[in-house]
Amino acid sequence: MASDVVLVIGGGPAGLEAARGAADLGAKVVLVEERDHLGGTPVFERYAALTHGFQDAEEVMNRLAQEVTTHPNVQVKLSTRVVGCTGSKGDFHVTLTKVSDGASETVHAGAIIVATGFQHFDPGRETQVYGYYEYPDVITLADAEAMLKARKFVRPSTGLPPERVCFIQCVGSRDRQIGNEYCSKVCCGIASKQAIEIRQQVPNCKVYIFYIDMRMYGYWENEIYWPAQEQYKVNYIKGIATEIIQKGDKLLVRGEDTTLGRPMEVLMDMVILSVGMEPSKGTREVARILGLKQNKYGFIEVPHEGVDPVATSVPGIFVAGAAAGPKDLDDSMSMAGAAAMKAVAAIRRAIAVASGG
Amino acid sequence: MPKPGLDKVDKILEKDVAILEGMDISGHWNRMFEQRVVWDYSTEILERITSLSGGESLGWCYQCGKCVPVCPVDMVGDYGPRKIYRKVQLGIDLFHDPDLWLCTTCMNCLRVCPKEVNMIEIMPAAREVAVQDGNVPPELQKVFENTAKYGNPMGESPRKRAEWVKEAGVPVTILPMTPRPVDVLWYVGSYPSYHPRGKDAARAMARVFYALGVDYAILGHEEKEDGDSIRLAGEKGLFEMLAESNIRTFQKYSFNRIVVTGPHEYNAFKNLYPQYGGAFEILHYTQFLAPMLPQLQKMFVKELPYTVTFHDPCYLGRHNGEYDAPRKLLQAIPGIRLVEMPRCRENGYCCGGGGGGMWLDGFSRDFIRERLSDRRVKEAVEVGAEILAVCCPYEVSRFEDSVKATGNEGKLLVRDIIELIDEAMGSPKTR
Amino acid sequence: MALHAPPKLERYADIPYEEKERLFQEVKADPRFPDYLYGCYECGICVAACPSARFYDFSPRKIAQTLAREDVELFFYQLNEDVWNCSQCFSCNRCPRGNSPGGLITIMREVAVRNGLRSAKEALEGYSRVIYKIMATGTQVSPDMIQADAFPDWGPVAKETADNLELWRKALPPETMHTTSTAWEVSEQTLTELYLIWHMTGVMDMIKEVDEGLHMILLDVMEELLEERGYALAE
Amino acid sequence: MEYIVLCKLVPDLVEDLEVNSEGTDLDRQFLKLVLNEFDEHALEEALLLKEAHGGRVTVVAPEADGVDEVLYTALAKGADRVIKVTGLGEKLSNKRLAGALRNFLPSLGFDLVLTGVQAVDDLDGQVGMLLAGYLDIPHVGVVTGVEVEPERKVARVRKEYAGGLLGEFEVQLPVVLGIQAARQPPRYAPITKVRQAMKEGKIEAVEGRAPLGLQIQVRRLFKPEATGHAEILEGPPEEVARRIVAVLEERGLLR
Amino acid sequence: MSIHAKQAEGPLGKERVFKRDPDLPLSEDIRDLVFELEAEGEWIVQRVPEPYVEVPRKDGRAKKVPLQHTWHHKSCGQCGHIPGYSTAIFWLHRKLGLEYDDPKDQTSCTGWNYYASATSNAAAQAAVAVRNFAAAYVTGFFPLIHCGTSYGHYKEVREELVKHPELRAQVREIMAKLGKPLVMPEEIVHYSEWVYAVRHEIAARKVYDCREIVVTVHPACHYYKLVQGDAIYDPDIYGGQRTAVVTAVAKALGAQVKDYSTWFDCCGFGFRHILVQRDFTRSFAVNRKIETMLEEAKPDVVLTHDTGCVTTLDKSQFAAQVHNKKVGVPVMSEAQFAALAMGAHPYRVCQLHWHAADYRPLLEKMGIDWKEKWQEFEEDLERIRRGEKDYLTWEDVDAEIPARHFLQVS
Repeated sequence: MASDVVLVIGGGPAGLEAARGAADLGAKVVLVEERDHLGGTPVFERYAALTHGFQDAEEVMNRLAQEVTTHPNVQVKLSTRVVGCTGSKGDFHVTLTKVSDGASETVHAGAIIVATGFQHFDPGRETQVYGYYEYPDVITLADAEAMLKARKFVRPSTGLPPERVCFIQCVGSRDRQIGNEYCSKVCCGIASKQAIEIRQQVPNCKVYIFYIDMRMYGYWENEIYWPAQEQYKVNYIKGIATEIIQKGDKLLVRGEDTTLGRPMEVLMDMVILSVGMEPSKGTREVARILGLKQNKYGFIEVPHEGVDPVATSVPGIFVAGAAAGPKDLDDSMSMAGAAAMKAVAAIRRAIAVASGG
Repeated sequence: MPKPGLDKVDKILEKDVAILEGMDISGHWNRMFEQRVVWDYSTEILERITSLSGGESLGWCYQCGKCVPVCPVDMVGDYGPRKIYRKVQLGIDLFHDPDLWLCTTCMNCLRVCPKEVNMIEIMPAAREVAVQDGNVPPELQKVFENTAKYGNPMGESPRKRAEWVKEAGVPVTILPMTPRPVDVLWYVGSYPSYHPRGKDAARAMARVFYALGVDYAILGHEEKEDGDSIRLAGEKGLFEMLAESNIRTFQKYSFNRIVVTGPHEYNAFKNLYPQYGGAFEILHYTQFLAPMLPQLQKMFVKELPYTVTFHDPCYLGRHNGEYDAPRKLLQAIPGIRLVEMPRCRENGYCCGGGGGGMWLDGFSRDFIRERLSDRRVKEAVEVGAEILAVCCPYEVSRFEDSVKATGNEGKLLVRDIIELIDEAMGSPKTR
Repeated sequence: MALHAPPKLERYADIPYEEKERLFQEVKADPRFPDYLYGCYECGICVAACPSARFYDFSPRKIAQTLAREDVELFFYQLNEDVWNCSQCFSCNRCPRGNSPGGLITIMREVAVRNGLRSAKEALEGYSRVIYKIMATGTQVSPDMIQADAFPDWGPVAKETADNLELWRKALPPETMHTTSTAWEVSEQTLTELYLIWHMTGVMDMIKEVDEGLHMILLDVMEELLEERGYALAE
Repeated sequence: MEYIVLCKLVPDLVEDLEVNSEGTDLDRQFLKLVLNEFDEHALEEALLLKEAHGGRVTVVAPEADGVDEVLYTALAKGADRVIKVTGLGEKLSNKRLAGALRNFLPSLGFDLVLTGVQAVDDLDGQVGMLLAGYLDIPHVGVVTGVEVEPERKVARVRKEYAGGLLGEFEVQLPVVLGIQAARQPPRYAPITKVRQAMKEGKIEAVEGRAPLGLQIQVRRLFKPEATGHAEILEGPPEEVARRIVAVLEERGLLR
Repeated sequence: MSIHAKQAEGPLGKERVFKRDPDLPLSEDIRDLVFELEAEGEWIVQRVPEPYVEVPRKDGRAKKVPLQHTWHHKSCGQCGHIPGYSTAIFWLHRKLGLEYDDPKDQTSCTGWNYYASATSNAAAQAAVAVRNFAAAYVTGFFPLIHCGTSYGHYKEVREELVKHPELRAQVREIMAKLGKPLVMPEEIVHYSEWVYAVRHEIAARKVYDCREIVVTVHPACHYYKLVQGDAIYDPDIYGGQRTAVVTAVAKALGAQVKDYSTWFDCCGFGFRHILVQRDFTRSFAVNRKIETMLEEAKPDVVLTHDTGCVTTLDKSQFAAQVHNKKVGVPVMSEAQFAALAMGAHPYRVCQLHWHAADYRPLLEKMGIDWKEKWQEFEEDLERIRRGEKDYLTWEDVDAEIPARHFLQVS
């Protein structure tokens, strides 16, 4: 029997937007989120301003969550995990359990939207390079977001504002040895955005960005990169770092200045690793439970990407956001809209077929 | 030990005689090298330059490298607009670096720069700081002093500015001597007034104007160097003094428009003098003559059966967008076959004379492999030209030197367009 | 500080392009080549890790780029001048693209040696004694090679060891190490096997290309032992 | 340290020099006056000394056409005080000038007086020597380098002798030095600084008082008669070489 | 100066201890391929003999390190001028009562020559390696490799043999001619991994207090940069972010390990350079390593685990004094240092008189009376000189070992 329910897995930006979209189109939506709050990684990791747009991440996410939780067609299940799934397009039976007490229930859904997102690359996997687990003043983009959001951008080792900070791009991305050959798409923009925020919050701090190539998409170029360089005097230097090691109370960053063709060794107060995206644990787990094909990196495969960017290998199951690979917020939201439309269309068609229409 | 690699190290430490604990480790036995490492990125110099009025855009460079293949100096040396940014980013003091004086402000980098890093403004701004600090290459200092004292970079007597007139063969009105309203004020310029080959062009111009019946006059000893190249070389104060003086002089007389011999004057009068209260209608002589071609053509009496190539002056072409007027004139001259060099019009190669380069040949010799004008002359020879036609007074002397330096004497002649016109009109002074 | 020094390519202007191309193809044909070169995006990680780049105008990145871009002229320059600056520490193996510039240099050096390039001969001048030791004895730096006059920069200890060599070697508890002309004692059977390997893998031909004298001396030593042990050297 | 630099304006050789109708002086109608080149070096040396040891540079020049501009330029270059000596008239002998200076320089107070070794208009080189004589202090001329030790109140000066010899002297301050060349070429005064000096700087005027003594009379000023001329050989190198040989043979210079 | 994992608390109180995500797929394990080839009858895989210790690898897997029945692949660089390097390794085995073989049927891996001169090729290098493996195999003892380069090079050879069937075929043909089997050990094990594996047993037997000894560690490039996956990385050492060998041993002995900013740098050996371009080697060893260590850590001793590194860092110091460089710190292997701490004779066992930089202050700081020890050694030499003894023997040295006892594997 066909169900008119759209199950959305994941309460981050893509999940919320998919739920809102499907609900607005008149479908009944069940939104499942493993954490005890909505808003996904931007809220959980305490992002500061959104990359591109510079609005407050928490405010934007809360507004979106508010619309979803108050929507009459949406039922939100927090602290809930997906543990099993049977059935097929139009007629899925998905088992959920409560994280707290293990109580389980089944949702009957006509279509599923997976929006389980990404996690930041763990710089410890790239050993002997960046010393994230050795030096407190080596932090990641996510750590920096939280500090900038708290408006307390200081050296963790001293609690004092830094005088020289650098970003190192492509940490965990574009690296055959790590196994992540892909570009994580957003880190160049985020680093530049954070560089601006650092210059705003700590005006005396010099900021450097060591990069292979600055991958700025569309308006990120003129909205983020150029102002960072031209207005905020962020120094961009081609060549990323090979290793970071403590020297006195500073960090010695060693790389090559590639346009100069000489090794460089410069002292920094803080180093921010521009860590890329990997599929979240939830993405990998849900893909396994739902039987979705994953690509070699663990992201959910989209067989007809380009012309059908939200379809997975299983009919009736759609994907939105970074669960399908590195995505920026704009892409995630657009995908979520498309997935909502596709999911609602799928259940209507299934119901029509079931009712012999 | 053999010596491989010694030409690849920055600095060698080696004590000729060293005996330690009874061991003789003289010479290569104690040889060591210094590291070739970038230790710091000091932003001080970059901040200093970008805080100058005109210097802001240096900080915009994102190292795309589009400027490198079009920079005329980069082609013959280690200088390049992109590299300037890198040097400064490395904390190298541009104010004391030879690179400060190598840019000819030819504007080809700005033409292609996606971020509009404007060397035409950055360089004069940075040079101005150097000049204020008294840090000027000696030959340029001499030019500044000459110009300040005498109103011309050569340090010639101002009284002799109109001496060339005596051999023009036609009457020339000198306004201070016979003031009267005229249609055209011809601003002759320093090189056509004093340089032997410049004077040739000046006389040719006088004859052509005379033949055309142009109602014109010159300023004689009241004319002073326009100052544009002085400004670009960093002596803005001197430029302002010259501008004020020239404007005062212009305002003393009644005329409809100013015709200039040179592109640098054209640029100064057209684009800068208005800021100092002197807005006039300005025409480069090629622009003045081109519309008169029907009249001119009737006067051509001699065929000039030569293959001619034309060198676009940076300050007429790229800086002011005029590429056609000189070509129209050349093509109208009977017998001339105009061929283009690969680098022409918007991508024309610089003769090396702009932005103060005219007076820095001695200085830049140590930093470039080949003079820009030498390279340009070779390009002209390569396209099979017998005559290299020019219309900037800097160029005749530069290129004639280069013709000699590159061993092309007898193969290539350098002529101002006005000289060719004059010759085609049957001037008594022939080649 | 020069921002980039143009390579001194003109030094090799006399060598025909075809010859450069042939050597380039020989490098590319090595079976290890595809494992050592994927592509280069100029991140500079290899140079930062490179000891030679600290002192020499030498760059593993440029080696990888030159090969990837198939710049035959620059390749030939590097084949003659750069490869011998490499320290072969393989710090450059940290390449995020999976390249091994050090490995590429290994291949290039082998090609330089196999083709008897003058630069290879020059680079290996003074090194033949070591090659002789390894080929002939199976051990590399024997204690008798550290002679005071060749190592004054190592201080008085080099002289002291040389002076007391025989005695000090006897004062080593491991019995394999009492020798002075080899690092340790190697049985004749072991040596025989080693010589056979040299012959069967074409290593002797490579030696011949860079040092004919050494080649002859080695052949003498080897032939004697091999004949004694009943192996005839195939021609 | 107090440095006094004596400056004098001389005819600019850029303009053709014409002799007046009486044949006793230059025709001054078109004459342009410029700072004597050696005096420029004296000023440079003083400025270098001030930069090294601190102190004050005072420039003193007799009034002449264009002297204001010269003094403002000195201010722009870094002089601290400029003084114009007035009332000495146009035809001023060195002796009168030295006499006038002697009368008021001591009131300024000084450690070193630097003056150009000579002026191109008279080639006498007398002012410094006369002044030192009047004041009974040491004088060294044809100096090409000066160092001072303010604590010991001495100066070490260098001069060049013919035959490539260099002499170095130590002399007690105060002293008068005749400078032939400063240690570096005279610096450039950017026009903005000169203009600023014109706006903000102050030229002090001092009435010169000097006894009229015996004067030297100019008998005749004239241009030398040309005694020969150069011939420029033109043509291909071989041809030029042939003609050089022919000329040399002609003159009996070849054997 | 180094702040290690546990101190390194993240901003805003985030925990900063690296834990490998068990769900993440591991990269390919060459050992699986080695066994596959064995299953296909391509070669024989020599198993790590029991008892072995499992130690953590860089790639998150475990590596088997044999405790005894080891075939000691000596280093052709050590024996010539730092013979205490291998002697100390043997001594540690004897002291711990672990059986080993010091073979004569062994050649250099010839890697030094290969990397220095390239007068060799992949086939020759593979054949030499496999010949040595076969020589070990027939003794029943498992290869334990003394040299960092041999270790790295053999792993490189293993990769090439696995990847290139034609190379395997060529080597097989050569081995047939030599009458030897085609053998590949299950693990390629460096001696420093063995020292790491027995570090606690060593520490339990130390007789000198090392707490005041400041140590800097130089890891050998060919140990952890050339074929990287199976070097030892221990979560307790540098937070698992750098190789743990050597450092773990020094720490177990109670010494103060200090960090310095050129830790990851090579020593400057350069293969060819150490012999014919020592200007470069000296520049690198002194400017990049010794001087930096002295400025930042003031070590009493530099410990490393490769013969080339010991040589380079030790011998390069002398001539640099001419240029007023900061030098003057002894360099030795962690095996020599461990042996010293366990009471080994500084001359009979550790053979420190072959070293160039002054080691005596270190001995004094450890409480070892080097004058007395040198006197003893001089007497040994005198006996040999007089012909009373042919050689100094293990018996002479073992006499110092109180009693033979076998190691309890925990």
